[in-house]
Amino acid sequence: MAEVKFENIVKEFEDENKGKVRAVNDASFTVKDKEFLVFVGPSGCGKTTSLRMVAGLERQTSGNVYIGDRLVNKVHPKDRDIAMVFQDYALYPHMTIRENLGFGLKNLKTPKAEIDAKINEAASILSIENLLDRKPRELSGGQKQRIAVGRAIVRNPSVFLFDEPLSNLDAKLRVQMRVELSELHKRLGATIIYVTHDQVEAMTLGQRIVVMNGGEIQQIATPEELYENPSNMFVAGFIGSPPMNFIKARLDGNKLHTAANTFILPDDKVALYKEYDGEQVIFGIRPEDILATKLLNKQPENNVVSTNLKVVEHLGAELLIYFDNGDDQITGRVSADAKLKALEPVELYFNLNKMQLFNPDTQERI
Amino acid sequence: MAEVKFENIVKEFEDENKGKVRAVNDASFTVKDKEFLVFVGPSGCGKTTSLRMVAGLERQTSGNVYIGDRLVNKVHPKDRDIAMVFQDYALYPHMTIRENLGFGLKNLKTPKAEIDAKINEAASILSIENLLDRKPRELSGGQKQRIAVGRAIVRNPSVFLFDEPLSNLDAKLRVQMRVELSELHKRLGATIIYVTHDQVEAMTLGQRIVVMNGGEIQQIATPEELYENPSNMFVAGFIGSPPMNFIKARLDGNKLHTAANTFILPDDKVALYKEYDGEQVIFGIRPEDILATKLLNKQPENNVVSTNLKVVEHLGAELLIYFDNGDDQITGRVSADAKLKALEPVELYFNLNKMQLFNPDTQERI
Amino acid sequence: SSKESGGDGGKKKDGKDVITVWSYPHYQENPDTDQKSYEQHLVELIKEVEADNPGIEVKHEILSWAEGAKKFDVALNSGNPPDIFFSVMEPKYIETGLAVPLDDYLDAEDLEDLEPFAKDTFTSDGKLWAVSQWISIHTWGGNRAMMEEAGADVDKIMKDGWTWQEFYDIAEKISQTKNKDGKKVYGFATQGKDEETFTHMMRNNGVEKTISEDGEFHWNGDKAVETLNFIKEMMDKGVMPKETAGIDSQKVIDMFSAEEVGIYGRTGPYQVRFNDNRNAEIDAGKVKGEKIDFVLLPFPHNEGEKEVATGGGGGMWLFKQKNYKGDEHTENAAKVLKHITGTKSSVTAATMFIPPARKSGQEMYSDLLQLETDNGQFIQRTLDYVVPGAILDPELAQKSSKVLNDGIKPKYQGFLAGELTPEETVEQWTKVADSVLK
Amino acid sequence: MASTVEKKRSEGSWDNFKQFMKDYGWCYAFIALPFLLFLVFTVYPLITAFIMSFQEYGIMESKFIGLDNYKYLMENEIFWKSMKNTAIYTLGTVPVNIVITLFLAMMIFPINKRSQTFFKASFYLPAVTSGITMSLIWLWMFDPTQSGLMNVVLGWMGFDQQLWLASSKSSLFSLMLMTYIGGHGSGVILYLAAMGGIPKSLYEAADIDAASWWSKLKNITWPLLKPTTLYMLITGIIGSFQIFEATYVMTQGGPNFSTTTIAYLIYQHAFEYYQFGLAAAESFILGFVIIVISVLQFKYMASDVEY
Amino acid sequence: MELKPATDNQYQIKLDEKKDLQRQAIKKIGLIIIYIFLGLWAIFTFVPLLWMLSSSFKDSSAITAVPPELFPTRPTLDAYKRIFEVGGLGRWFLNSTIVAGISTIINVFFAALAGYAFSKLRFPGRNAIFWALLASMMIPGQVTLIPLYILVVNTFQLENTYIGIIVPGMISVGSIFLMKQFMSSLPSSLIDAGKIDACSEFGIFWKIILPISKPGLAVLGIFTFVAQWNNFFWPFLVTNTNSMRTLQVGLTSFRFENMQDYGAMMAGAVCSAVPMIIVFLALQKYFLRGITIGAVKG
Ligand SMILES: Nc1ncnc2c1ncn2[C@@H]1O[C@H](COP(=O)(O)OP(=O)(O)OP(=O)(O)O)[C@@H](O)[C@H]1O
Ligand SMILES: Nc1ncnc2c1ncn2[C@@H]1O[C@H](COP(=O)(O)OP(=O)(O)OP(=O)(O)O)[C@@H](O)[C@H]1O
Ligand SMILES: [Mg+2]
Ligand SMILES: [Mg+2]
Repeated sequence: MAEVKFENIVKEFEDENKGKVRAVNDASFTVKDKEFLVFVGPSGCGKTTSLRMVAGLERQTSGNVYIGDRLVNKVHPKDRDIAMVFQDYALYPHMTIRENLGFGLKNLKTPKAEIDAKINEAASILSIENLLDRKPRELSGGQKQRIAVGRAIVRNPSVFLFDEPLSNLDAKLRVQMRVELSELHKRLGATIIYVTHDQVEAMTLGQRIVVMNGGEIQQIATPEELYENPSNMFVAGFIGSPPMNFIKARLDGNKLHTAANTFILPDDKVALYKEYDGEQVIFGIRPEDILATKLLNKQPENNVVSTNLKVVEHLGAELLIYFDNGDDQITGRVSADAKLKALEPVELYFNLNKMQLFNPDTQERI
Repeated sequence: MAEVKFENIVKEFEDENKGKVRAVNDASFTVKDKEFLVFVGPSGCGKTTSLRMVAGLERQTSGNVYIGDRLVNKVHPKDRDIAMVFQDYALYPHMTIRENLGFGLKNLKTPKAEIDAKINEAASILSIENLLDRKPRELSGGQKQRIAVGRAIVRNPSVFLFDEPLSNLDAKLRVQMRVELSELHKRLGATIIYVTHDQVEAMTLGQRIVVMNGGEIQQIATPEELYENPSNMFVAGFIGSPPMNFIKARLDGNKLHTAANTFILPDDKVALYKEYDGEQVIFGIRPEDILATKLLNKQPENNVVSTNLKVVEHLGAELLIYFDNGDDQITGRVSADAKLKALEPVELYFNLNKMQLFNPDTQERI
Repeated sequence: SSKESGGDGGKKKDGKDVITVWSYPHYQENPDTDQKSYEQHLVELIKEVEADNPGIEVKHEILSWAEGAKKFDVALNSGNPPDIFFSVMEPKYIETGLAVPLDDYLDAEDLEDLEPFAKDTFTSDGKLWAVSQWISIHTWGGNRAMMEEAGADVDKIMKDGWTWQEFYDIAEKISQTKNKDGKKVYGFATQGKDEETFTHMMRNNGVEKTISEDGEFHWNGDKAVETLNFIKEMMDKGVMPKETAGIDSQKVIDMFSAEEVGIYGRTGPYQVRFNDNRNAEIDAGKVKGEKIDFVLLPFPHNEGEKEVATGGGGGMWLFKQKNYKGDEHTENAAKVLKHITGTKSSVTAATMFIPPARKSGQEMYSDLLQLETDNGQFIQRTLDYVVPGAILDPELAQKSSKVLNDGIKPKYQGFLAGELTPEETVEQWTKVADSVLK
Repeated sequence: MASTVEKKRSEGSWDNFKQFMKDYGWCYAFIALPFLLFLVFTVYPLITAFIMSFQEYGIMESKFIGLDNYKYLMENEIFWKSMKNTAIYTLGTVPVNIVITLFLAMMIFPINKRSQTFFKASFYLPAVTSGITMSLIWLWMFDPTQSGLMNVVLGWMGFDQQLWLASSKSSLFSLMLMTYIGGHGSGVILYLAAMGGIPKSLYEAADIDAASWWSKLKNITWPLLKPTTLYMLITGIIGSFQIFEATYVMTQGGPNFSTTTIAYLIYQHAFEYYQFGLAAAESFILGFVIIVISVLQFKYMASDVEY
Repeated sequence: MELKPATDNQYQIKLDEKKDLQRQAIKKIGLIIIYIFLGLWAIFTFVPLLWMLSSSFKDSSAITAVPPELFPTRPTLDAYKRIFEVGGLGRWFLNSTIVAGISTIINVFFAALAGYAFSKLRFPGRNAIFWALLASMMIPGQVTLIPLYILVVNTFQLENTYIGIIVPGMISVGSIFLMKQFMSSLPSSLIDAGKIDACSEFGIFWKIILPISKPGLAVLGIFTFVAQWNNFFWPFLVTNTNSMRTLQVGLTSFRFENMQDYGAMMAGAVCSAVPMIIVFLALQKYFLRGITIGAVKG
């Protein structure tokens, strides 16, 4: 049983200049046994710090951490049955890669043969067989990172902690590693806590995702839930790439007035939002819900905006389009088949079925 | 004028154990004035090394480097009018962030007031105003990286060199930075050479992209070109995420036999490939060209495959689906509206209009 | 391992009372002349005393000259001095309360046998603090050939002494010459590290004591200025090196050996033996250089003043420890001390060509002492009128050494370096003396 | 969970202690043995000496005299003179030698390995010779006659012969000169080791930042060497303030007190006059001065440099 | 992709090449100057030692020759013979090796241990303890000599034993300070990695910190060895038999009251320098390695 639980965790750092810096503020969550939990959040929001508290490398200022049923507040990292991949690799510079990988096992008095077997297995998973006899300083950035992942894999603990393990890998290897990690997770039945800032990683790997900001947990949910029902503007803006568009608007019956346009709400939404009738709101719509009318089989009756595109970016199969709506810049993501060009006029359909509204003051979802 | 030109560049390292290591092999290319050129390639392929040769930090073993009209083989980095963001940040550990940012300008004897103005400007672009008086070791990984970018921005040189500048940033900041870099590029009219392993960055930022592998340039082209006409399997597999599916197949008139299915080629393709009739080929198809038939308005007549999905991953607006075709695992990327589930049977339409064929021996595109 | 000695001597081992002796390596073994080392001589005496007293075991240690005294200082101030220690007169030892006066332990015979000078040297407060081993006469030394070339009657000088003027004339003549390397020769050289030579000259200018027993300072007047002026003139005229301030005694001997100096101070009878050995080595071709006919010279005296020879001597002291080990132990130690300073021990002095403190010893080793030579006769003559340096009660001695260290020595060095005139020098050190002695 | 909270509350101070030991015990274990030795062989003698400084020390018994020793020193001209000499010596040697050392290390750093070894060894060699031997050799070099080596060298350069140690005008400087010429070996080695630890990429970043040779030295090398410099400053100051051997062997404080350092004075009081109380008082005054200076150094120089 | 043969372009290339040549030249000249300067400086520092070396081969008359001979005109091994004839040279060497070797090992080990604790571990009282240690360094040793002597000789009865010689020098605050300074720039994340890798606290020190501190340890090792080897006064105080003397103590027997055997002293100094030079050469290869490079990024 390797459930991990945070209970009202607060972590403050002493900063020489600024006094106390609160890196994590009253965080509570539970990582279920064998769950793959992903932490995302902007840089400096406290992801690494949280992970380090699970590992026992940092002691929380207050609150409790449990691993399994055990209160581990005061348990040494080595007794927590965890393995960790560090954001800055932290490879032992004086050991060869083989020794780096085997170091943990050696400390645990694993028989030599078993260590070798595990190293070879990890090496083949990560395709680093040919690097085993080098020293860390002879490797490129990506190679080092793979070793760091390998060091955790060979340990086979009940909780894995990953701090942005793939951020320096190339796309191909990343996909491959992602699949490997996914399989590893299934095969080992280990609990995994995974810090990343990569959308795709978070969405594909995480069974649940914790979104943090400024030391506070914003939302904990499955990827779909997070995507479809973000609890506030921060989450909505953070999850999804390109991020959700936010447009200042006013609700007026079944109409939504923005600076430049008026949209007609679908009936279910009208019902949903009727309490807020007449109020200022923030209208949120995801780029993929903005469609080029020319690709639609059936031309929509309303919610079509005519505009000039400012910028068009090619993403292979898709285009990212940028245009203005009053003061707000809006991003859309349309199929490359639309063959849109910058500075050309275009008609865009806003699909409001998946729209969201937010309270402009609290930023909470309505 | 800040064109950058590589002419038959070879770079060899002396490795203590392995003798000569050829990191870059006979690379030639030109970065046009004001162009935004992106280098992509797997870890260890020589991207950083190439960039360092432009910077003058590494001297090529043979070949010429030009910046502008100037042969800079023998020009000192500081006289090349470049700025660089290092992969490992290389922040000065003992200086505050403000000092880190201002160091280059101070060396150039820029007046104090101007330095301050530039620092403040860069700080606000990167939203690091509140970090200015800290030391690097007090920052999170992503924060450090932003500082490294800031250091280049304040310098305002005619050529910018970025070595994976965004790899540690969170998605939101990344998009923001991407736009900033894009605008910076336009605003400053600077030539930019940018190393990344991020698909999206490469495709959105690069006016042209250089794909490297094992020290050799595989292809230089615009993002669209690269995506649509990869010159070989390596490029095809490397560009696009998830990568293109490669399926062993045999060409037979207008038919393409794979282990499990037979596909009918569109007419233009039949004409294109007629020389190869009857030969073994590699059939390449991108995940987004595999569509769920249930979402199609018009049901296709052929090229439909019925299969059971092995894995389905949610990516918000899309699903990644994995299934087997003979020995080959195939990945598809379909709209989330299709609501596909793992282990359920499904009908998938292979849109062969954008298919590619490759020579199994040379791996070149046919 | 033997943990007994020095500090914690007196521990019973095999029921024996262990007595520790610390001394210095006065001379080394010389295989060419079959000369034994000092340590070998000492060990012989120790063996004898152990044989006579089965209850006593003697441990000895030969300290190095360089730092031996400091080691003793540490041991003494830790309350753990060795039972027997070789030293010159040091009133500060007496003040610690650990030095044991010897009057009660010596027989009348012994006291009778010791030269009066030797007793005086170690008498303070009316008690005898050490049994002197020898009478170390301070003299000057000269190169007979060079002096005679300058017209000096060396034999007469050795017999009757000479005046400052006579000395100055000879020295000046010598300083006009050059040696065989073509280098300038000095008539006189002496070390400038301390005021020793000046002391000797003051004693021969009618001022016998720097500070008298009643605590009065005597180097405050014209006599001191006159003496300084005499030295100054020698330096000004190039009779004596003007760099004297920076010359140490080793350098003086080196210059003398290289025939760059005709007369130098100070030396002593031991130098005769060194010189003989050196000449022998030159003969044997082991050492390159000129043989020198070395003569001991009396200090010159100022016209109208009495000639005063200065001397001192080292002897064996008896100490008790802070955690007193009992009268029996002290008695045993005294027994050992008596034996190792007995008549036979005079071999030490004689080997070094120094007159032993015991009359019986002088007789026993007369052949070693070569009293018939010119230098030997000079020594015998000098023994008759040599006086010890000032002996003061311990408290005054303490002050005296303060006057010396804080006033006289530094000012004298300043004078030699040409930074102070004779008048200033005397004025300044008098000020220091007054403040210390007030 | 509730029970844990409960338990926590009921924990006695013994349990607190147990937890404290669990958390930090090994930290103390790491310094325990060194610290124990330190207590016995340094602190205990120091305390004894500190007590002595309020006594008129005698072997059989010591007399408490309060602050008399300190008072005496405050009024003693020679004590102040020696303080001044020591201060001049320290100011004249420590910074100069650190600069020389840094300079030498910087010159050695870029050359090839084999030459590096040669020069490191050459500069370090004087350090392997004992202080006494070195002092004797220098005494010979400072021979004030025309045959002294330093005078011969001055002669070549057309200068007048000097008295060196024999003149109160030049004696302290001569002692300082000795340290300028020899004795940088250890510092050079320390600096080289520290330089080896500075990441190369910082210099590359600086190259691109258009930093000149001087700017790199001033803004990167120098600040990143701070931990080493601080060490050398502190130990250098301690060493200089406690300079003894050279004066003892070469000048005995002379001429005319021009080289009387505080440590030599301490020696004199202790071993020539057996005034151990006075010597202890001097030591503690000296120690206090060094501590004050060191605290200031730490304040202005301490900067953790972690790459 | 061909070259534009614009004249100013050619000119620029020439200029750049010239500048590069200049830079290379400056580098080369700089290097030459460096070599010359270092060479001269080495000679400077060498003169005293050269004199020591050459004096050890001189006979007594040549040593005191005026003017001094820098190189002996009639080299002789007499001085060496003399010091070898005096009993105990071998024994002194052995004693010195034992004393310096053991003190060095203990000293370096303790210093590394404490230096690590003071630089990388956080515990209550850390700074206070460190300052207490440091402050003790600032009181000159002369005053603690007597109490220390009483302690070692009177109380612990360690006179004339190896332990007695070694014990006061077993820890040195200076060494701890040096190690603390050195270790403060090691990356802390390696310690974290060690913790995760189930390494005990001591294991982290032993298997991670010590190996990557090799340059610092080597430097401290050589410093300590030399200091202990040259240590004269304390061994002189606490030994009292020839068989327990260390080399430095033994060699003082060549200094006599009214005359010094310079040749023997210098020969002794030369002999005593040899082991230190060997230790130096053995350890120096560790000095320069920036061993942590490649451990972490950023
Ligand atoms: N040792 C420290 N002392 C002071 N402040 C610290 C320390 N470590 C982290 N912080 C601060 O705590 C906050 C959280 O840091 P943390 O490393 O957890 O961020 P993160 O979410 O991992 O960011 P990134 O994605 O950039 O790695 C940041 O503001 C950081 O500056
Ligand atoms: N100084 C060096 N000595 C020896 N080999 C080196 C050196 N620097 C780089 N290499 C080798 O050259 C090759 C190219 O390295 P480079 O750093 O350019 O890779 P990269 O494309 O930037 O990889 P990554 O994406 O992992 O940063 C690698 O195989 C690397 O091991
Ligand atoms: Mg982080
Ligand atoms: Mg790279």
